[in-house]
Amino acid sequence: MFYRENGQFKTSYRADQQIFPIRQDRIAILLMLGFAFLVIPAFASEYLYRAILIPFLILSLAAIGLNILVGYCGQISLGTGAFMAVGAYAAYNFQVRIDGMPMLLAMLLGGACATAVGVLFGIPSLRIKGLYLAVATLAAQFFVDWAFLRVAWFTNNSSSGSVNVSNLSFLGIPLDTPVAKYLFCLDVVLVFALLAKNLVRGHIGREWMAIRDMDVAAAVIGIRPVYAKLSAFAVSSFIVGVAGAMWGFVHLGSWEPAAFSIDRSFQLLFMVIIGGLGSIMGSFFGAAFIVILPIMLNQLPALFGVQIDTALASHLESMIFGALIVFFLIVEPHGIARLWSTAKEKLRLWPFPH
Amino acid sequence: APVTASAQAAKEQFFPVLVYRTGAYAPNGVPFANGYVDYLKLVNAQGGINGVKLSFEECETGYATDRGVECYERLKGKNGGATVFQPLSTGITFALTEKAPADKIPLITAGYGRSESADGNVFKWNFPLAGTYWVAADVLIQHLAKKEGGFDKLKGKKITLVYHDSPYGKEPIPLLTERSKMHGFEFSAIPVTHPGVEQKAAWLQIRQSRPDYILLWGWGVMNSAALKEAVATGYPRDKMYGVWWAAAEPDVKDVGEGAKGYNGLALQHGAGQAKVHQDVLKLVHEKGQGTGPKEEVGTVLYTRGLMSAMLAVEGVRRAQERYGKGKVVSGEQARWGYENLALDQKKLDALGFSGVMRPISTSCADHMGASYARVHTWDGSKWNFSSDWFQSDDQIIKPMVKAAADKYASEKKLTRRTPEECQS
Amino acid sequence: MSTSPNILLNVNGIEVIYNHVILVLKGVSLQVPEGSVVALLGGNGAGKTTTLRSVSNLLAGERGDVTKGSIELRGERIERLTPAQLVQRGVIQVMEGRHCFAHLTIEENLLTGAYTRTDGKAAVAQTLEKVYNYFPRLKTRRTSLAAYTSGGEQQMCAIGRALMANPNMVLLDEPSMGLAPQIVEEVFEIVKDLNQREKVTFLLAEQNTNIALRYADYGYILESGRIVMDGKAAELRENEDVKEFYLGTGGAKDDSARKSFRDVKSYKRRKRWLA
Amino acid sequence: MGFFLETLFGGLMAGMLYSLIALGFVLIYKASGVFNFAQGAMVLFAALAMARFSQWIPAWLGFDNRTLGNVLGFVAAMAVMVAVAWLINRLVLSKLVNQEGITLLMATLGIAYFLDGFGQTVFGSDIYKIDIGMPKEPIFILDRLFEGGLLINKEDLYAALIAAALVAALSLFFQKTATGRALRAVADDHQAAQSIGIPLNRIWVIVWSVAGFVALVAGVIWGSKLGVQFSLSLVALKALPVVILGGLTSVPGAIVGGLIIGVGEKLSEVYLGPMLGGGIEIWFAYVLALLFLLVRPQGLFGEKIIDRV
Amino acid sequence: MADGSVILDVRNISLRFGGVKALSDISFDVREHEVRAIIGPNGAGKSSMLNCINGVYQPQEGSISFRGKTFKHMNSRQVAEMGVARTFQNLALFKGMSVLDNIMTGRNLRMKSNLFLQALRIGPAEREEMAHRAVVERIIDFLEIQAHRKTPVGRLPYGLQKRVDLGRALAMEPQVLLLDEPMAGMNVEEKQDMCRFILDVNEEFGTTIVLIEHDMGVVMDISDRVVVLDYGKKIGDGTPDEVRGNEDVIRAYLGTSH
Ligand SMILES: Nc1ncnc2c1ncn2[C@@H]1O[C@H](COP(=O)(O)OP(=O)(O)OP(=O)(O)O)[C@@H](O)[C@H]1O
Ligand SMILES: Nc1ncnc2c1ncn2[C@@H]1O[C@H](COP(=O)(O)OP(=O)(O)OP(=O)(O)O)[C@@H](O)[C@H]1O
Ligand SMILES: [Mg+2]
Ligand SMILES: [Mg+2]
Repeated sequence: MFYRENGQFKTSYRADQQIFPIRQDRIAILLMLGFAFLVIPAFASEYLYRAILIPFLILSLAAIGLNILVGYCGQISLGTGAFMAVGAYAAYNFQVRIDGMPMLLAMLLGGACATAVGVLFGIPSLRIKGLYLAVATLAAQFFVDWAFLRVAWFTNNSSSGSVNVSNLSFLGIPLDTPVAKYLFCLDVVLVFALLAKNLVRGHIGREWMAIRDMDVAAAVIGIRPVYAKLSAFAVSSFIVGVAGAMWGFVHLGSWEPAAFSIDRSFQLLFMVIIGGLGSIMGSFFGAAFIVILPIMLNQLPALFGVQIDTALASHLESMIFGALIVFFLIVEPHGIARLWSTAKEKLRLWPFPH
Repeated sequence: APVTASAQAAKEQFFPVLVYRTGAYAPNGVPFANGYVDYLKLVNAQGGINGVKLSFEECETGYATDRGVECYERLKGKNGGATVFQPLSTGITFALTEKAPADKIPLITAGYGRSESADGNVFKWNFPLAGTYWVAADVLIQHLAKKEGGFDKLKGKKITLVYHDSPYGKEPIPLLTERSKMHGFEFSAIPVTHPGVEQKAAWLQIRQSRPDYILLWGWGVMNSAALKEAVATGYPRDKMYGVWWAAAEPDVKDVGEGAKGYNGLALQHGAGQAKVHQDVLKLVHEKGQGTGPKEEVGTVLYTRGLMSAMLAVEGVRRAQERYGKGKVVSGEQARWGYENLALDQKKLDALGFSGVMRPISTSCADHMGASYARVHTWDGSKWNFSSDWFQSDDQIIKPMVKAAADKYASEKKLTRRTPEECQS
Repeated sequence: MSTSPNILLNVNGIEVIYNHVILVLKGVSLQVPEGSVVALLGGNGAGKTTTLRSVSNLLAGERGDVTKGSIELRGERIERLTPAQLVQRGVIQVMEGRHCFAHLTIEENLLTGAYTRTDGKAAVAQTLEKVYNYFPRLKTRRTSLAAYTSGGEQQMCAIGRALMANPNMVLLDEPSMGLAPQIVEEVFEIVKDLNQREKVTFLLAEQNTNIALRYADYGYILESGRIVMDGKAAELRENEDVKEFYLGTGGAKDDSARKSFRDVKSYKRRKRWLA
Repeated sequence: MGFFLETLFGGLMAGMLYSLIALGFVLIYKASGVFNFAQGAMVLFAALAMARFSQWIPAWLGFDNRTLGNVLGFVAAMAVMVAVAWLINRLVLSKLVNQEGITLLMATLGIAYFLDGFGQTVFGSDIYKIDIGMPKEPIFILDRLFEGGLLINKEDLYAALIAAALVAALSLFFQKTATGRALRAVADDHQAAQSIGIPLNRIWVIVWSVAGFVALVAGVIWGSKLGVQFSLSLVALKALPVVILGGLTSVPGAIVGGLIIGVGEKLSEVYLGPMLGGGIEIWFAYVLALLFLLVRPQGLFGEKIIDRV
Repeated sequence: MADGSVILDVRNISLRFGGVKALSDISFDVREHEVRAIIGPNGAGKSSMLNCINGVYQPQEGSISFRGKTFKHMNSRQVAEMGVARTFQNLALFKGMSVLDNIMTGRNLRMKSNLFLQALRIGPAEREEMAHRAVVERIIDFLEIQAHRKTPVGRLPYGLQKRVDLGRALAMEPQVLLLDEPMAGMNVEEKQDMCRFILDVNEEFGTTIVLIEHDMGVVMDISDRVVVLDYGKKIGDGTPDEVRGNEDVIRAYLGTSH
């Protein structure tokens, strides 16, 4: 009843091309932003920040990056962890090797390095497609893992291969409290989400989707597969690289290549698929689902006062997690974002469905 | 088995327990966790620490850093605040090293973690009690020298390190490089990628270069896989020496006969029964509260769990001496306890650890407290000690620790503690 | 509604919803007598394909659902059967848009059509010969991968593949699409031939109203998910509305007098039987 | 020279073992278009079942005969795998007919999580032993030609023979039988396959059962080599480059790919590794596969990737 | 109308796939502004011919010249830039995109703002987007698919998808429009509409049209000249009436009924 677009007429294309053309959506988004910026800082606990909100935000960002590649451009990648790692280690090197390097700049430069590596590993995509490409991207994953373990220069000659950063600050504000970190992540993620959204609804985004849906036809209407694919790899790895730098700098503080292992790559792929391929919003849904679900499952027994063995609990967690993923895929193969828009469609028709 | 004996009253000392009972490293993680928890139960059965009962809660990390961090965040403020964390993973240790100072919670990494964290003046919250990997590597070289009949006999020998390709596996390399320069043995290192099931290439290389000794820095399945490859390529097991994490029952159990003659370090303790084991059996297992199977009590990793828990508890007991007996201490107060541990033989005897380990005494500057280890050998069915105690050579390790700690301090813009600051 | 014995297929007031929200069929009923050829006509998006899919139970893969009504085959409810079970009962669908198995050769494609048959290799080989006789073009392309054949060849392959199952009822979705005129004639001759000689029943959805009504016994016209008209094919051909909208010969006396495509000046507003 | 041959041989043997796992991938992909990431989990699950049943059954029935225990254990484990196949089809695949490849891939990852958790809950997460009497000690041949002889692992040799036999049988099945043809049809187009009466569900149960059987064999061989524990599920990662190199749809490709990858990675590790600091074999395998793909995007023997307008 | 200069000249094209000769030595030309039909039985090589022009297939022999410039091989991008647009026989729409976006892709060649401007979506990028949107809206009106603007094309019925396909090609504002069976799967009324669209494009914008179609009524009515292919060979070329009278063509394709 209340979710209607009746009476909202668009008088210009500009109005029609807003990100949220329906007024109710805009209000909802404003409310959510208000919640994120004002309400959460008012009550969230340190645990909530550090264990849930910050990882959620950073992984959302990485998922947005991956979604551009997989969801929009249709190039499945299992090497996301590697690009995150490049972002993190590159940012680290900029930070320790150049005095007075602002943290944000280091992160962006880290993203730039990830872009370079991403484009390099994207080159095979011009020839290799689909699952073959997916598996081939694991080359990036394993190579990068190896390189950061083996080449001491990358880790500033740390004997163990583990690196750490400290004294983070952003525009002169020290990022030492969880709230500060959270707000920093929130800002960065929102800015990137907006930029990404603009890209995917611009003509470059349409090129990506065209390549994804039917590359021969795309070529015939004048889209260059080289440019489209490599630009998707570039943009995607840039965002993923920045997310990697944030994961290292803001979330972990100290890390080793294992923080960006193949498990991370799979985790991100889960996020974009469960969240919804080809949907920026979906990346957030997916990240929320994948970050929060295991933690919740893990704590559920304790919450109900049931005492079960740790091993059993985590086996159960893994089982339920797996089952839920399958369940979601069955309910909506196109992800939570689609579920969301179907729900909205229903709501629009409610209470007279047909 | 119950996981949480959670605090009903706040008058309990809370010990978070980071474990990994699942995943690739579960076979090694489980006995350690069982030992750790059993010891806490034992202390409770014996009346707590001066009457203060212990509460504890397990959290599964799966040996993954981000899960470990989440566990840390989840548990650090629970039940009146965590006393001390023991991550049991080098990766998690690195991550928590960054977080613990801000939260004022000490980290015990008995027999693992970063070697330079023995320097308590820089690593104010880390306690690599009872030995680091540099100690381990040093002791192994000493042992080999002794076997060969002196350090000079090492000259020209080939020693190969087969290591888990992670910060854990890489820790001993600086020390071994140092030693090889000193004694002129040929040192080489072969990495094995996680989880270490596929080692054929490594062992082909070994078969070609035929090193005189192999040092094994593996964890989990990598150890047994290495032994099996040694069998398959005919490398003599008695020339193989594992670090103390590569010399427990799960590592050799399913290699069986093939592992006969394989040597490993004992981190102070080996396998076997001591009074503390009897106590656990009597006061915990017989009450039906044992965490794992009875047969496990006395195995290497189980005992290490006991020992680690004991160190955690004794630090609190020591802290109570200063901050009030019978009172729950905070993490910060506990740290004082860990920094001033004085576990002499008498105390150890009283605790039932006689024969298990040597005395440990820490200080502000020395967060390790002891640097002894010995070698034990698998006879096909059990581990037997096969050497006497070695103490690592401070002359080598001290400067290395200092240099590495200084580098860390300068990166993090930390200042060394002065002796005055130590008093507080 | 009782089913008289010679009614093979009885579709009774079905509603179909895609994706839980899009209502496409709004109560479609139709009957196909045994041994007849029934045509289902209607514009783009009228719901012809959807109707056929709900009979052959191929809706699930499209995330569609029959939410109301019933479908009976020889009096047996078939909504719950799997497509494979339907094929065993002799009902087979030729899908719109060809759907050949891209990585199989033309001949392998045809042979998979005989998957459900149990009457032995020789009989299958015989049917294969028959199909090759119907479509000689397929025989010359038998060893090439289906994906590399032309659109029309694929269409022939799809029809031939269905015939390989020796069906007693075929649901044909736009058989004429993409076929050259004489092949279209041939396809309908095949339909007639099978119908008369082997008593195969056909339900065909077709845009080429002209030819469809020439070969069919009975026709249904579908608009926006509803049946708006039905009747004997011959009668439909004479209906003025049908002439105007589906045959393009509105107002004229016979086929030859249809208006040139060049001369149709304004876009027509389609007259709706139901607003 | 002797060392080179030894490395080569070691690589070939390792490669055969990878092939065995790769085979499971190929089988399911070829027959349903699903890239089954759960194959690793299935190997672990099967091996756990085998290890435990071959212990439990003698204990339950009160006899003490290793061979009989192993046989019964194998049969029981196979029964479990069939049940798993049936459940996977029933609860997952039949509900995902006609969905895109990547969705199905994710579903198999979900299955992998489930199986990992479930397997360890039921069978435990310790190290278990499978002892089918594989010889562990090496033999040395040609010691007259080379100093110290050429080392050959009997265990590997047996494993390789078993893998080869399996591959031969499966290749024949796919190319020569009507069911094989139907399976390939399903992989191309679920819906069209349904429309001509191929019963997807039955077919999938069969295929997954066969994949379960292959997983069981792989699990037994790997398990008897390494001991049965969680890491076994990770050997799947070693099989992935094999699968794409050989071609996702080619059974013989799995073998050839396995041999190339096995040899390639061992030679690279042994000869190149020391220069680069070691540990390169895993990425080298992938890079090798990548290079092959640049020349042949569908792998050595894979079906051509078709894009036509 | 049919007397314009030659815009597209196909010379001696031969195309083989392994043993299959899809085209052998085909030559024909297309004059500016005309409607040129290609007909022939199934598998004659009609679509392959278009694919050669588009650079999807590379013929082994022959050349194609466009406005006097001769190419041995065509490159898809170049062809598009020269103003050749195309629709497809087996619908090659971008399934995951809305109708609007599908048609917008047709404008891509003309959209110049770079990645950064697009990400920020300020100034020129925004203006460019709006300007092209306006063009696309006109096409949408023209094809009468306003109601489906935001619908993902995968959900549209076949006939509308064909229309969107045409819309995408029109959005390129091509000089030459290649249509591969645009009317397959349509009923008479819809075909009439489609013919009207095609003729309008041809007349109003002066677009040259190459049309493949099996409906002889349509071909004979709207085309200026017809090429007839039969299994890779050209067997006829001329005005509809000439072709209709050609013996070879009757035998190979038309049959007796026409
Ligand atoms: N998978 C689907 N999801 C959503 N809507 C669908 C789907 N398939 C069809 N529809 C909708 O159902 C309606 C009827 O489609 P259907 O394909 O049955 O029409 P048709 O009569 O066969 O048309 P055509 O002659 O063009 O093939 C259309 O409006 C279409 O948009
Ligand atoms: N990529 C390819 N590989 C192999 N053969 C091909 C390929 N493309 C086309 N062919 C063959 O070339 C011939 C001509 O095909 P084409 O698609 O051009 O026919 P067409 O005239 O468009 O027929 P239709 O009217 O049925 O669409 C066919 O026999 C086809 O099998
Ligand atoms: Mg249809
Ligand atoms: Mg064609």
